[in-house]
Amino acid sequence: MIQEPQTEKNIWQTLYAIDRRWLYLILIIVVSILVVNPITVPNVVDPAAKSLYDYLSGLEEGDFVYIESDWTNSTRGESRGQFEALMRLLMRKKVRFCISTLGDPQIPDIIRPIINQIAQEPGSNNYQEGQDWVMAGYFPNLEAHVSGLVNNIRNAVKDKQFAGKSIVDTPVFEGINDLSDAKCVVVITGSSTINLWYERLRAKTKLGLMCTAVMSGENIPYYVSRQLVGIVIGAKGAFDFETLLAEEWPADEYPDYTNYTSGRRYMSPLFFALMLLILAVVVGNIAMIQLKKSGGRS
Amino acid sequence: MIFAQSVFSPQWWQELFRFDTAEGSLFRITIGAILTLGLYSLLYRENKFYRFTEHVFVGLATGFSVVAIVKEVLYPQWWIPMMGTPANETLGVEMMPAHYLYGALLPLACLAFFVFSKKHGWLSRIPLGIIVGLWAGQQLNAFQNRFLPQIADQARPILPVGETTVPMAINNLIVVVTWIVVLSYFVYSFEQQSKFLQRTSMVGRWLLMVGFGAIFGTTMMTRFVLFIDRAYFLLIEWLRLGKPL
Amino acid sequence: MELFAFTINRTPENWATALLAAVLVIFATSILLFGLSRIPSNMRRPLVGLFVFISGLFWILDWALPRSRVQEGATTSVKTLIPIYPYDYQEVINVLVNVSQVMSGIILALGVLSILRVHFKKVFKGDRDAFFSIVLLGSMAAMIVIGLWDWIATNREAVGMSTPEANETIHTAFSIVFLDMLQILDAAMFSLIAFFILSAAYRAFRVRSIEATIMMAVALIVLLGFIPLAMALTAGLPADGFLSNFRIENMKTWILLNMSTPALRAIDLGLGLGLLAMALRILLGIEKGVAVD
Amino acid sequence: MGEQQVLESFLQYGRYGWLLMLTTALVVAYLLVGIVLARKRSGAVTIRRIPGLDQIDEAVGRATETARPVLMVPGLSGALDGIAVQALTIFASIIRTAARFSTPIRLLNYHPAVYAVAQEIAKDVYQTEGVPDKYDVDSVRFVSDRQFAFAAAVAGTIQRDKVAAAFYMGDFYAESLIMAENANMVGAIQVAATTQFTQTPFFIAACDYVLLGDEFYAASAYLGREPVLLGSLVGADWAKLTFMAFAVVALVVHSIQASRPLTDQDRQRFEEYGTPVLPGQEYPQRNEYFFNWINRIPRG
Repeated sequence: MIQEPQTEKNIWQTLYAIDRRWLYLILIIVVSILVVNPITVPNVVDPAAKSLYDYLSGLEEGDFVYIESDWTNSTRGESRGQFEALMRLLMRKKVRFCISTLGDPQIPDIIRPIINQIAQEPGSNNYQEGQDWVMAGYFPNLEAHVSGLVNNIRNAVKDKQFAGKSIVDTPVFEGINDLSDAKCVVVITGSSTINLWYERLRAKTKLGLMCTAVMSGENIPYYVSRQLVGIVIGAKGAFDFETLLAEEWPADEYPDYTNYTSGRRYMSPLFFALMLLILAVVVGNIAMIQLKKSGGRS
Repeated sequence: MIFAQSVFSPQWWQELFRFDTAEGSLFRITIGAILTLGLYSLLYRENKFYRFTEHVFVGLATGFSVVAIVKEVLYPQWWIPMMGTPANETLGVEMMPAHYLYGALLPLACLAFFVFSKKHGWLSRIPLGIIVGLWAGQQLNAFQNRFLPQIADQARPILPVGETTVPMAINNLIVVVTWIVVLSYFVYSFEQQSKFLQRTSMVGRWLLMVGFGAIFGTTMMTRFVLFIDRAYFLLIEWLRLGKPL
Repeated sequence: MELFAFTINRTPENWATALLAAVLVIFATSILLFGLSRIPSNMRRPLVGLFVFISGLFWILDWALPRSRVQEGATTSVKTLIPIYPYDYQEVINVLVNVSQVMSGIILALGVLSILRVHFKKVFKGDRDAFFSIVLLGSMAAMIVIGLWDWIATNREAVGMSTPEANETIHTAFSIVFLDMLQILDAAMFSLIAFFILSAAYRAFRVRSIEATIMMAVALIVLLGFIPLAMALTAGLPADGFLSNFRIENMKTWILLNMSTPALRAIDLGLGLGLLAMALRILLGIEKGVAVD
Repeated sequence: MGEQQVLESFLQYGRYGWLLMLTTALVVAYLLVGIVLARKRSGAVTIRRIPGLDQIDEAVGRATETARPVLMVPGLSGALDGIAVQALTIFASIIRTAARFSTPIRLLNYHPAVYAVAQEIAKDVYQTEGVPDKYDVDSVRFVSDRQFAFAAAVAGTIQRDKVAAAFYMGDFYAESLIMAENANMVGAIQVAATTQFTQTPFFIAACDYVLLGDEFYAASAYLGREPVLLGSLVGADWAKLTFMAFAVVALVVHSIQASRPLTDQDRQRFEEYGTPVLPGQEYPQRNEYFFNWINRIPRG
């Protein structure tokens, strides 16, 4: 604790060593107001996100994409928006997909309702599990799963069943004999499961990443070295995907289509929270400079 | 209008005290919300409510680890290979022979429990040594596949000829110089007597701060969104103070 | 053939044979390891070193052995050129992954023992926090019972010995403790970081030294580059040409790609080398932490 | 197996031909040679100063004065790995200081196998310091192997025990700030080192001293000055210098190469060895030239 000799602190001293709880309170108030009453904000799409969107959007009907969805409730704020936008795009493009998960055994139970709900939406071509997409479910062993998939995709998922038969016998896996037959592997994750893909995936299969913003720093190098076809970063990335969806299926031509969900919703509280942070940093600096000037503690 | 279903309405309380256990019911959300508030109380200061929540959390988490190990490791990766499974035609499962040698893992791993023994303490090093040895062996593969492609990417054209434009060439030069300068900061054993090397090393530290600043910037976004999502959970899903998505 | 493969072909009837074989192996290994405890103390270090080295060697072979893609009917798989009788090397690797996980799994019991020790001691000594220890032990026990029961119920359903309707209570209980308690607690603790990042930034982002200033400036630019509204500030600048470089999103991207990426790659490479050196020292048995002193 | 398959089996050696494996082997050789040389003439190696490490004794000393415990966390490694072992090696010297001053310690573990090693190391240290009876088995604990439960428990421990010094070494992820800010609240001196460079900025913001990058691996060599550790440090330095030199050479050669057009043979080779080509990008990629050139050597 800083012991100040004089009984009365001036405002700069108070601000310099402000009790952190005041900052916390302001953050809670700002976020609460904007979560309840969100404001619509404009968007400028990130090129790395657009790169993945354009690649996936350019796929033809009936192409196959392998998805690894590793997010849990702990990164729901970012990953859910990304996942929903990805599902909408693939369904509208009629791209077949298979989803597996490495993070947690409960993930299939979390994402299946989301997929089914999106499949009911207009424009989603009434996607059916076992017909247009399959859930390969949970794999406990990250290492073995990724190498297994790379070595022999059919063998790796053949034990997983849909409606009493192996998922590799469903129409989804028709003509898919090797992972390189998949047009892309998309990993949606909030943890470092992506590293194994970099290590194991052979060069011919393309890899796309949807990650939390925190992971972008360490993964952008892989985008630069082209080990990734594109990278969708955090809630902003989800908002980018939603914006691109809305560009391809604009609201006036396709009035019933849902393009925007949590990506846009979380953008305005996020903006004001970040503004608060910048303001706090500025105030802290002014306080420090003022104190230095008045010869207080530096 | 929006308060019709919210915590300020009698319906909300009626619904809560119905103790409906269906997924996504108000009762179940309330359990989660109270625990969330318990953890958030740490922001004010450490208190009994936080301590209670923390102990519930650690208890559940450790319990779940035990369950997960049995469910996902010991049963499928040890018991099943050791005992094998007979063919089941109705389920279309092929026969898996019993690899009974897996049994050896049990006493081997149990040697770790000698860690508390004064006399035979060294035996615990055997299982731990096997685990760490397996990790160490993998590092050659990991190093090769993770880091070398990145070094390879440092080879970029810096001459503005052919398809390389002037800005590209400058950027490429900056990339390589930054990389080399930062790496030079991490050279430990060469006496940094010369002024030049000391300067480079200092600049390397500054450039490193650029990298860290970038991480800080990108991370802040994630962290705030997670809190916003929790605020959404508490205010919209639990208290129903606004319109859901 | 079966003898060399160390396997027993399973039928529904011969489970006892398989179990007996496993128990015999467990018993034999125990005796063997018990014998180890009597070896002279100067042999202990090389022995542990041998275990470490051999387990590492499997993966080093995986690194070095050339492999090929083999077409088998409709599927392609990867095979080592030199098969290690009677398995392909990939199968050896699959077993190794199991070994490490199974052993860590059994050792978890040691961790649980530690928890029980600490908290039972508090309870019996009537510590100030005894109540909270009881809470911890109680929720742990509840989770283990509910989790395992739910798992057994699910397994029985899979083979048709039970129905989901009959196990509804336990499924609901498990989903409450897992989804509505554990997962929510995870998310709540994670989101607390938003507050800590705010107070840490408030203290650290001061123009005190060159380093702190650089870090602050870059962090703020990157931050603004993610915010659509902040981008609107510089949207007046032309979309291409020289001035476009000063648009905030372009500045952000430029910093991330050309400054932060190589800096982080360099630090990562250093870490990778350190890790590799560590791995080598461990394999050669010259690292103090794991070798017997 | 046909000739084609034999050739193809070298697929795993990646897009850069033999160079990839050779480089890894070279790095290994550097490290080994470094160790052998340093063993022969130990003492000849000097390491630059690492500021954070000089503060360890001061931090433990302050804990002794206030009779509050020293907290150590060896990271959140998912298995018993070299990172955790390295962290524990550093902690051994901290525990040694603590044992001398009879300062209470708290070593909180995330992984059960790391816990077992930590238990043994702590016991050994107290034994060699001649105070085995002062060792409390419960001061080295396993907490939980779920990330945020671990973080919650560590935060609680920090606040309740009012730790005087905190050391975070090893693998840390998002929880780094939870621990560091809580320790900051109770006024602890904090020293951190993490192999997850994404967490380093947060430790810089919240801790007093931070070891950057592989200063973490240099730490045990710095503290103990053992020839083996110094040697591998020198080997790693040589590898870094080689990579730097390689980057410069590659830059020059590649720049010259990039100015000439691709031949059909080049294209075919890219096709064959599976270089990823992305839509809207030139084909093949520019930075592949250099390695394309190298690849020619073994395959003639």
